[in-house]
Amino acid sequence: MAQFALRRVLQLILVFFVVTFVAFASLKLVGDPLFNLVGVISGITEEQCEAVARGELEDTFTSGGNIGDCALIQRAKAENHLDKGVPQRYGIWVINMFRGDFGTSFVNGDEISDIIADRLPVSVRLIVLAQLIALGIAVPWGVAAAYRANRGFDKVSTVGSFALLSVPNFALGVILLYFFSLRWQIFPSRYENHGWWSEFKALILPAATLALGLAATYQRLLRTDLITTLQEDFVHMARAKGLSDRHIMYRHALRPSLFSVVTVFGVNTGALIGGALVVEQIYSIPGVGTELVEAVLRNDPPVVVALIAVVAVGFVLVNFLVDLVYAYLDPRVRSA
Amino acid sequence: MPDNSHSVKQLSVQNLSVRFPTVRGTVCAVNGVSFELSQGASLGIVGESGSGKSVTARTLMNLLPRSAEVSGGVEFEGADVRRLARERVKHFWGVKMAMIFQDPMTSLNPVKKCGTQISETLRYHLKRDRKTARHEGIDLLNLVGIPEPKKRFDQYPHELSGGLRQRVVIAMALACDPSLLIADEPTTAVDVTVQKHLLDLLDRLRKERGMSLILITHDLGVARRRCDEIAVMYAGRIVERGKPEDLFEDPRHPYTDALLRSMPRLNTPIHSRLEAIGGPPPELINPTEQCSFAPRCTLAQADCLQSVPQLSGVIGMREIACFYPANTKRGRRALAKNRARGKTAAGLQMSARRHTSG
Amino acid sequence: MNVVLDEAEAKKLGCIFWLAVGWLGVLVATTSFAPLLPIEDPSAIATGPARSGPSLDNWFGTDALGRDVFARTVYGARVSLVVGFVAIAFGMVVGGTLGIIAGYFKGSIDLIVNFAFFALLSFPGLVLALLITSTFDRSLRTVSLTLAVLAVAPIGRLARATTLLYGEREFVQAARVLGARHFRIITRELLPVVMIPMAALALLGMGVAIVAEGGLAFLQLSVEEISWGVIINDGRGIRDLQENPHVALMPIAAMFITILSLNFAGDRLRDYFDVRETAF
Amino acid sequence: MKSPVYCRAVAPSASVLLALCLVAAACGGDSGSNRVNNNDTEVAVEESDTNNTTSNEAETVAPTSSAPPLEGAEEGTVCIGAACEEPSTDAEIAPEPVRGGTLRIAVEAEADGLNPATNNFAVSAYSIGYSIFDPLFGIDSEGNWFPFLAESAIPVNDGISWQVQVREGITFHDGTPLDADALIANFEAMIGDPIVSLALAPNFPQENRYEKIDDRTVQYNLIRANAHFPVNFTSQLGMIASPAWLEAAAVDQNLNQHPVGTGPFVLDNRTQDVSTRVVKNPNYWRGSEDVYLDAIEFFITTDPALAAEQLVAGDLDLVVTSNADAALIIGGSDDATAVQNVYSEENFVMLNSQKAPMDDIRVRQAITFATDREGYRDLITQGTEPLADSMYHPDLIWNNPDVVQEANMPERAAPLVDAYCAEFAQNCSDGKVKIELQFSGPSTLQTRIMDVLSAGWEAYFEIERQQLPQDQHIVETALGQFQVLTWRQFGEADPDNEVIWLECATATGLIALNWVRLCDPERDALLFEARATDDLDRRVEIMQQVQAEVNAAYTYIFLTHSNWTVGFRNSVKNVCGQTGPVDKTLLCNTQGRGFYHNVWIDEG
Repeated sequence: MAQFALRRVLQLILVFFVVTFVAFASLKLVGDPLFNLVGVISGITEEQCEAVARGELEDTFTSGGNIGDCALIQRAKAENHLDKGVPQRYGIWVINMFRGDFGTSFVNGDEISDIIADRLPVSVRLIVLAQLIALGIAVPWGVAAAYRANRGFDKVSTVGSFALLSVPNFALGVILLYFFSLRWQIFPSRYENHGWWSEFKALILPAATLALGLAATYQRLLRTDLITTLQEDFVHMARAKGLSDRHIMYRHALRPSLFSVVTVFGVNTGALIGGALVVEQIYSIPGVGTELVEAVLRNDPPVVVALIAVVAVGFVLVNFLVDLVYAYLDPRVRSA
Repeated sequence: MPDNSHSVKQLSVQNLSVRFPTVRGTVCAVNGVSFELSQGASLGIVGESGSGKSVTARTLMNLLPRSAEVSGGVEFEGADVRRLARERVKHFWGVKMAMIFQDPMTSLNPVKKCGTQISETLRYHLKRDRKTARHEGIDLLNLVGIPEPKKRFDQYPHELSGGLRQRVVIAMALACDPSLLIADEPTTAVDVTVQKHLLDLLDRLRKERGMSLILITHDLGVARRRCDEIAVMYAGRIVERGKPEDLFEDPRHPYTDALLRSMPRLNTPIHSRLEAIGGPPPELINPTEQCSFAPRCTLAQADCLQSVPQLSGVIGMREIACFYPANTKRGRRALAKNRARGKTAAGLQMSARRHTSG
Repeated sequence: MNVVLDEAEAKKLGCIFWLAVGWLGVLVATTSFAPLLPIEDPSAIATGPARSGPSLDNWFGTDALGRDVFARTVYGARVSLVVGFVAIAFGMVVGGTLGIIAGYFKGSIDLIVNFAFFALLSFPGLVLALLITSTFDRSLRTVSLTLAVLAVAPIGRLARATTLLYGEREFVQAARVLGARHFRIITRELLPVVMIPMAALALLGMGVAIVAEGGLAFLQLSVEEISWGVIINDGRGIRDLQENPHVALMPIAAMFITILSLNFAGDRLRDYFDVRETAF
Repeated sequence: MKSPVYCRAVAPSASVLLALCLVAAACGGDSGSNRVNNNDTEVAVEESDTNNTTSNEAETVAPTSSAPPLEGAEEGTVCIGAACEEPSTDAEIAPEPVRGGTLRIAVEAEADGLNPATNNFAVSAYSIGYSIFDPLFGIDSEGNWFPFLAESAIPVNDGISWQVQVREGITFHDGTPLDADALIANFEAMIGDPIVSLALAPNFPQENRYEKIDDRTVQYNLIRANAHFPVNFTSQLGMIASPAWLEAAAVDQNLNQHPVGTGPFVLDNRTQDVSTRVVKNPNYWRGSEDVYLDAIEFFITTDPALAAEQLVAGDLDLVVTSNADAALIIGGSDDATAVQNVYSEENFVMLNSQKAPMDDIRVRQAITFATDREGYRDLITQGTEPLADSMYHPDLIWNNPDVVQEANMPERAAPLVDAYCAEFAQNCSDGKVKIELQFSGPSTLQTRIMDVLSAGWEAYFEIERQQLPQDQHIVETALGQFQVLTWRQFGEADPDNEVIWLECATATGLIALNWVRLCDPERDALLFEARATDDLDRRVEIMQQVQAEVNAAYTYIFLTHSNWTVGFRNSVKNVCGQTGPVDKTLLCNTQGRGFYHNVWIDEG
């Protein structure tokens, strides 16, 4: 177990470095973050600056003028290490990171640690709610389908689950928002957080949007595994003990059938931390996904990298948790 | 204590048939099986896989899949078992009637503690509270001869050896003190040494508790010492039934005979070949009206292919279903006839090396 | 609780499979020959009154600019299918190769490849796509390759797992003992068995890629050409949904049926070859 | 639908002037616009042609020359909905206000900061900004400036200098007193900011820009005479922030999120990209009883149509938008009222006169003739915006009705294109002129606009679209790195404020606010003459001449007059009855820059 944990920690660290470095390197390619630091004058090239210095070119603004715009650009670059190469900047970033300094946004000067503290909990709550709804639907559904495998209900539910799997979540999101919030006004159309109840209400629709597809996925996996499990001897044994079908399905067959679901659950949870962005976008939820998209599109590299790091770490951590859940589900894993 | 006398009829199975409709046709797993069992007696049901012995047991235990079509009557201690099944009566199976399965490795839920699996029955059927159930569970483990029962109670199945696991399974089955225990190949998956211990245990428990036992096995040897009576099944029918001594000394059905020949014995010469039963396994899907063993039977004659021989009394408790019983004159004649032809009426080649059953 | 599963049933592809394949076939045929069909120019504005419902002239109605939604849906299918196909083909070639190599040779190669897959998976997919499309361009090529990169890890993991499974089987061991070269073992022995689950996953993955393209379009970062995602995004404004929901709903329906077909086909195929549903 | 991000990225960087254009251009009709000057004239004004209509009581206040430029104002401001009957401009007659409650307002984009000296204020920032900061001068419902935080403003030296005196006894939320030093600190902060100063610096000399006259009076020295100087300080430039906070914010950028002003509301809390909440200032200098609301909550809702739906659904109280979908949704609801205003900026296509092929007037003419304006109006604005013929709405006195936009005459484009291509074959292909159409995106609306415009042009032009992120779009526009794009500006109530986009001084250099980079010294002379004079007739004469010249240069293809809509639930009262000091009612619906302290909510 200790070795296992150690390997996981090593993996975590490696993933962290690989992912953040890739993000760093690719962000170098994304636009010019200078714009957010100095504004339109960011478009002035170095050649032009040199020409201004030599007196060959007029300064940026002919009347009134801001003499020294070029100096301003240089200063902004230096202050934010934009004049350095990717490895160097990455090094600086990592060192600051481990000092607990995530840096500040180029756009609004917000502390990135504050942004994460604001955004992450919302996303986590959304994902947890979505997963709970998904499992809440998928488990009874999967059990019911497997209980009478290949019979009427199972056949209908197979079609149903495929249908759910095939609805793009953005389409579902728009449709649910349109009907449940705007037309019927059952749920608020806008994210709000005046206490947990208002937030819960605001998160139900987006969570449901995410959950329906997930539920179908889980149902398929659970059904398949349950059908396999139901052919196990211990299930016959349990029946021979005179236990009710219900008792057997939930107390005996369910747990050993959860492996695939748990695996996918882990992968999904990780992916959802940053991947729920379309749904977050539709419902204007101030989560990590929304902020990531915004940060990418507004050229705010420190925020993008920090959030990608958060997502990657979250992914690894969740998968670590999934391993622990395996151990809970199957005592044989514990002793292995 | 229940009445220990064998005379009280406890279980009666009348003309039981089980069919499974499938895409390829109807599988006739059990065809008109009848037998009775007295209180405290033990019955061995012997047959190869697919002979319908397990399906019979599962019918008794209401373990058949929903698709199964069952006919015939099963009466247990005066109750119509099939009606109980239809009415989804609780606290009957596992309480009055219990069953243990072949493989202790798989018949225990790997993700639940052994103790939980035992006490679960107590709590479910007898509504014991957690603590009482635990005590009784540990007592049961003790009863089936598991050392350190308290420790074992909290262990997972994978932490136990095969023998111990089967003891746990037995303890589980015994939890509610059933009056009939069905053991489906209880020793197949364990070592020979363990096998004996387990059979002894079952025997002891049966006697101590006045419990009836149906021992299902493919191994005639296992059934021999432990049963008051043995029924040999083939292709969903009982083909021969009798006391173990009679059966072993004087097998009448060619199938029983062949089974015995395929069994290693102390008195067979060390290097002699054990006989495998030749021919194709029985056709269970849409079987034709004939003796189902006929295609493999060295004694098979034309009339074996015309109709199904019914189980009928020979002497005393003994019953067989055969037109040309082995070790009888009719049988010997039939064999000689086939041998002369070089093949049986069903077309089975009479191998030269084959020992005769004449 | 079925003890006896009907195996015969599982071994048929069934009419649903053929229905699904049929739809995909019709779709591919229609979109391939779209320019030859008597339909409107998908980007011509004011082919009919703006925001009008389905009619004989405009089967799927018109959008806010009076463009013919049917023509757009047909042409949109081209892009969506190409994106889905390219993404999965690339994912199969790259992911499959890496996965098989990793699963076959094991050891440090496996460690590295598997880690790479894991790292790829831990990168939020749409964000990666977002980074790439906002960095480079929004050409069909870039978007397809972006989604292809996302397909590498899941397909690769499946290939690796399958290879690990079969690598221990007798036929592979036998080939090894007989002194066959690695390349030969991989291509002759492993590839055929690994291809089956991969093909099933590829069908499902194509659906995922098509949806992902839609997701990108939702963030307005998908292709500049007309794709289903682009049409849906164009028609998903609140007022468009009220006044002319068909603009979004028609391509959504087309997408839905297509993905449903891919899912069914993939699933039946997987059942047919007895592949367990995998976590991807 | 707009995604949230795009408008937002703009805000921090562009100058105030840039911002107004850039938001207009980049977010097109789906985002708010921002303007330096507030003396818009969309609200009905009784006097139509009298000069020097000063209604200010304070005798020290200089007469304004911003004459009411409307002739028949009623058409410009339209009210749709149940709440229309209510007297909207006169708080005195209105029923007794209900005090308390929280007003929920949707704003389309987040402000990156709320520091008037360093952040660029778009509509959303104005909405929040005016609740926290009072401006030095306000614009009354008749379109005239009046002193707000200022006590008076007096021109000296024929208007080359202005003396501004602030009121006595006002303190900022942090307790700092408002005095001459505070004005100077604000001015210094703005002129020192590389971005905000772009809007300020051109009017001031390099040296000696101001003098402190006494504790409450500052004299501003201009570069040339300006008869209408105070209107410059009705906007962001007039918002006066606590000098102590300005100083601190210069060091800690994060303080820009926690503004300190003198306004009727105090910042309560603010979550970037989600919401900002301000609560009633109990010590407001004009008396806290004049502030009816307990609090205002501003929500970022980047999709105007969604915001409109949320308004209808009751999840919001007030929405300000120039989006056609949103306007139609609000207009179609019984639960909401819309106040619309079409005397705003013009939507137009902009042609860079310094870039081939647009440097050739024949090409500019050809593309103008080929433009399908009706298509734009019908498909893009869905009829919510009237066609624009020039930089002036026909209702404005500045407008010369003879100046008409020439468009939808493609037959006239063909010979011009042929002639051009014969001469410059390298800029043509297949007899079509190759042009680059730049737009900001991703944006559904912008793409639709490009689709509609391209449909008209395609016969004569080979169009290569270039979609740029909004910031890059602005940079390239400011640097003159574009050929064709859509933009939104003009429509200023006082045309003096349009000088900066037309004068030669801003037509060259690296960054040009005269985006089309067309310099005409004669036009400059006219513009400065108009700036210096109080004679309305002369000004009208000059501006009509300028208007004709602008159209004749074919650098702008005017499409429509933008339509600003303030939508609010019927329970929201007195939206147009906001008062300033000295019994002035503030101009309503000035392109989204609202004051809300006298709004109340009456659910009954």
